[in-house]
Amino acid sequence: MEMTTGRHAGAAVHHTVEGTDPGLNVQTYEPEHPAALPPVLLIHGFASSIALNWEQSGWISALREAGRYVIAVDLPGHGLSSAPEDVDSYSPSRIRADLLQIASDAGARPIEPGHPDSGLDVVGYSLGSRLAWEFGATQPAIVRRLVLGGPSSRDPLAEFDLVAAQRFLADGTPIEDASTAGLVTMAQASPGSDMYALLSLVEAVKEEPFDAAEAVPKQPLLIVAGEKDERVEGLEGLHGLVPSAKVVVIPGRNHVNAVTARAFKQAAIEFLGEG
Amino acid sequence: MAELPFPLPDLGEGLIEATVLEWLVAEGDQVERNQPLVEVETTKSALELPSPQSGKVLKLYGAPGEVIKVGEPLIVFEVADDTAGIVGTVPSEDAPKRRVRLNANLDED
Amino acid sequence: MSETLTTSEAGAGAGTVTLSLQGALNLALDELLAEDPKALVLGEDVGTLGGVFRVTSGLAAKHGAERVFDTPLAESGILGMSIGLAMAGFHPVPEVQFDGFAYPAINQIVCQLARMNYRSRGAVPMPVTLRVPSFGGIRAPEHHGESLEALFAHVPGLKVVSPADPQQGYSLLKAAVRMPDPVIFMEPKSRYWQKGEVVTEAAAAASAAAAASAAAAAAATNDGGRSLGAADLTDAGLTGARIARPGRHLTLVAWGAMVARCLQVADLAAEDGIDVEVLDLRWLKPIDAEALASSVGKTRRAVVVHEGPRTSGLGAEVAQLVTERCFGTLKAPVERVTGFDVPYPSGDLEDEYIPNIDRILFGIQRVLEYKRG
Amino acid sequence: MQTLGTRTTAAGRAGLAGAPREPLAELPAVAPVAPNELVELYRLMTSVRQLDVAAISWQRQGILPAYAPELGQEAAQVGSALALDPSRDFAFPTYRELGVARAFGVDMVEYMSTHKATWHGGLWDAATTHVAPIQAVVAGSVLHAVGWAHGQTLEAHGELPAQGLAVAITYLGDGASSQGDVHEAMNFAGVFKAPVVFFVQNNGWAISVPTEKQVAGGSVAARGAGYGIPAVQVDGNDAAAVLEATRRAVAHARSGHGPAIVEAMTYRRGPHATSDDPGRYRTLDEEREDAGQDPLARLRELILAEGAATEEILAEADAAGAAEAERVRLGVIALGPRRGAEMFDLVFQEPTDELLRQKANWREESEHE
Repeated sequence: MEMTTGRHAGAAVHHTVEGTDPGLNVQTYEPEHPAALPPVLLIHGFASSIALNWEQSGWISALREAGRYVIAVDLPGHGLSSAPEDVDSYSPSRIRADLLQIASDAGARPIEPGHPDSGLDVVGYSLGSRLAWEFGATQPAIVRRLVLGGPSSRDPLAEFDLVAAQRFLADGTPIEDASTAGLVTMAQASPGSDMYALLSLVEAVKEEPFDAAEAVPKQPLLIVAGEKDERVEGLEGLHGLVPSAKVVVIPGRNHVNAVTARAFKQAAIEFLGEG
Repeated sequence: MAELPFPLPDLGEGLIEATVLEWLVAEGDQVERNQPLVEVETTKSALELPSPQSGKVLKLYGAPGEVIKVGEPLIVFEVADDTAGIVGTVPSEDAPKRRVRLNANLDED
Repeated sequence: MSETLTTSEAGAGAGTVTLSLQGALNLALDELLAEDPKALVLGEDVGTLGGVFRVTSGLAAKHGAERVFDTPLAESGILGMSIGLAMAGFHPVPEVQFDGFAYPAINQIVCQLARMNYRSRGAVPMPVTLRVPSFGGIRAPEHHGESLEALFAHVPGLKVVSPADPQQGYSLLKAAVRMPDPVIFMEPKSRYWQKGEVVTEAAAAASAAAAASAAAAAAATNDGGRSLGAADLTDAGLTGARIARPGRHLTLVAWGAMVARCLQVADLAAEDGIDVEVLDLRWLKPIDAEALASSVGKTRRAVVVHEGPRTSGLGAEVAQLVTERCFGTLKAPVERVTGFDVPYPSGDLEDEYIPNIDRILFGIQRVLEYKRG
Repeated sequence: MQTLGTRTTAAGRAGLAGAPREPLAELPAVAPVAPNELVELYRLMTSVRQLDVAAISWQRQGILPAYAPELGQEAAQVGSALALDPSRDFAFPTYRELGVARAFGVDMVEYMSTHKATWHGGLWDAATTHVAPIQAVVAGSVLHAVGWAHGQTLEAHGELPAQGLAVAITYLGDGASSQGDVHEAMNFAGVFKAPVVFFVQNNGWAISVPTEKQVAGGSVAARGAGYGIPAVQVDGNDAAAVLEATRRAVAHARSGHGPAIVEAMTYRRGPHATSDDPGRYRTLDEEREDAGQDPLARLRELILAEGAATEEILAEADAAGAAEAERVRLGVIALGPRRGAEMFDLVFQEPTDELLRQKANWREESEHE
């Protein structure tokens, strides 16, 4: 008699990793009617999570309905992922390495001509867009198409006033820098996020600030942003680096609420559905 | 047929209201359970609300940009009488799934 | 016809209607109220609203707000009032809205309803049918999904029945309400929306009349076949268990919502070459011991499946009845696949608690591979 | 009463079409108790007194295993029961309503059978005597009275019959009034305007617990206001007053105005039951002080003072009561056990096969019938 143990058929994959195991929460979603297209990796923004950025916003169901197999990950210190103590676990380069491992464990394969379901499509939002840009640029063999939502060519986290934030958290001293104050408010409001982990991420990002020109992705690229997104300074900068990129601006939306927009999802699904 | 109002649900974390961003259904539409109804934005995030049930949309409350408080009417459905008003959910009839196989030697019978 | 019956469709077979279990129960109540001027329906929200599961939908409008009426929100009151109405010569069909709310009425059910005939030496019969939406499967809040059959079956003076499908719901409710004794009628709420063909009593009578006139002409060519449900509608056909699916190798004993699950399991077992018989017990008190003996005597193996907790559950009673009658021929001890000895869990854990297909298959496998040692 | 907030009328409908009339602010007046009725009260009460006292001695003599005396409550029980018409009204007693059963015409041997442990509910026919069988859950039958009474409303089909509605009377004590079912019953009765009289014998004691530790607010009748049910409190040791108060309550119910409450303030002069020892919770001095005048002696004085009957007539009534008690004693002694088969036969109208199997097995193994 055949017996299987446990509720879930798939056994957990264990790896020996260098440094701290970041304990990232990965969730995969099977479509009901799979299309012959590669998996889609979703990378959420700062102080967000799979649940907030992708599930509750309707992205997962929209992608599944389009027949896409979805791989989503909570960044370190976010959502259901662990919050390692060492700053290295939060560095963009380390996260990119983890993403590659995660995508490969979840079944993504390098692009192979004649196999339309090979490769990996990547959708990032905000900070996730920066990671997606770099991931695409550094992993041309596996990343097939890229969608960047609410991106910018410079990193707002790089200008984050870490000292002011720490002082604010310690004794409530008001934060002068408006951008820093805004990010701290957002982080505090974010359910499940570990405030000190988020500050570690900021610290790590400051050590590896975003330089879009350093590595430019060669994949087909879609850039989407809300018309009122105050962070999309230099969207033109990214467009300038990839003139072939398609740009969609969602009327009336800002950085927070562009993520749910139908027009965003439709544009992305259509763009990622192209061969 | 019965009318079934669906108020803005408690979105958790002490949120008391939400702003309508965009309706994804229109009055008169037939919707299925879990179909996205509306995009709303709270002070913390933007999200899509899935339909709590299937039925015909009779009335929508709140134009884009308007604020609705938790518990205030958001949408009114017209539903068949045999699904309205219950506590709990109508179970779905999925095809039977198994992982256990039977294995027996019935020869000795 | 009441509102709910708008869900009915032209039946697939002649003389049948397609109804949900809700619709079938509604039709039965409708016909009972029409045929019996002493029949009454009472409970919380059963009147204007038509019940939270719409089983009494439209009945107040059709039969009058005197005969189908809302009561204040008090289960003990509903049962106590029904007892008094029965003493005044009525045939009340009270509803408690959900199984767990039978608990506040336990004193009236156990100490009063069940004993009044006995206490009064038969002078005051209790023709009361208590409808209880029962069992789990709809991810409802606490006390909205429980399995009280063992509790009720243990009480002297009560009869207990649970229908598995629309036809059973229609026919058994009619049989229960016509009885002169108290009946606890446990409706499997997870099956309320499932549709099936129902042979109404009127259709059965018409088909019986047609058969009788045809019989004289075609007596010689009688092939022994019978029309769907017709025999189930006779009084004799409603007092015991029924074979929901015949089989040779093993008997699955179930009632209420578990019958449908056991039928699924029987189909899956057939893929593995195991021919499973499904016995729908229907009456949980009295249990049809002869039907159990007859089925298990043939298959020589039995698994009893129920949602209620295992310890002192009705599965133990079934196992004992089988053992008393089939001990010599049994290939293995009777196996139980049941809920656990835990308070009924929340919706998220419901699927872990209610016997599922694999747990039933495991139970079958344990019986199949049992070796005497 | 202070009402906070805006008062609104509930929009929901009661379940009853053609609802009966509104309750009256006060119970209707009735004719004063006539002299011949005082004598009838006396005849019944002296019978009940002598039966009750005799039953205590029967218990001491081993004829009854136990008995629940009602000494001191004769006026409340007989006075209330006499306000009803046993041919159409229905009484729902507890286990201490000897006086009610006697007034309704229940055979007293059949009544005593419950205390002889012959049959829990008693041997009398509840359907023909209109006295429900005895049951031991206090307040258990209060809801039954409401249901039975609502049945009378339903039978009337929205029209008040010329002779008025048949009325249920349900008996409960200060102890039973703590049960949740009493609240449910009063609420249901108020909602359905059921023709039912809640007759409360507040006898001061629920076994060992005095009323002040039992009834918050001190009065069960006072609760009527909350349910919109008119209520009266009456001296429960004054038989004529009880009869008149209950007649007013019955008149209210009979004329379709719905339920009424009568709270008869009386005193349980005896123990809770023959195995009870009141000395553990009250002194003899307290008993003498609290019990007030014996209701039977009081009625006797009233009858003589009003010239309603002579000493000779009352003496005849006493003698008739003594003779009845003796007849009942002989009947109770002669009362044999029921056939064991009744255990099985009376559970259902239609016994189950399993029960018949158990009966056959019992008969075989016990060699009894």
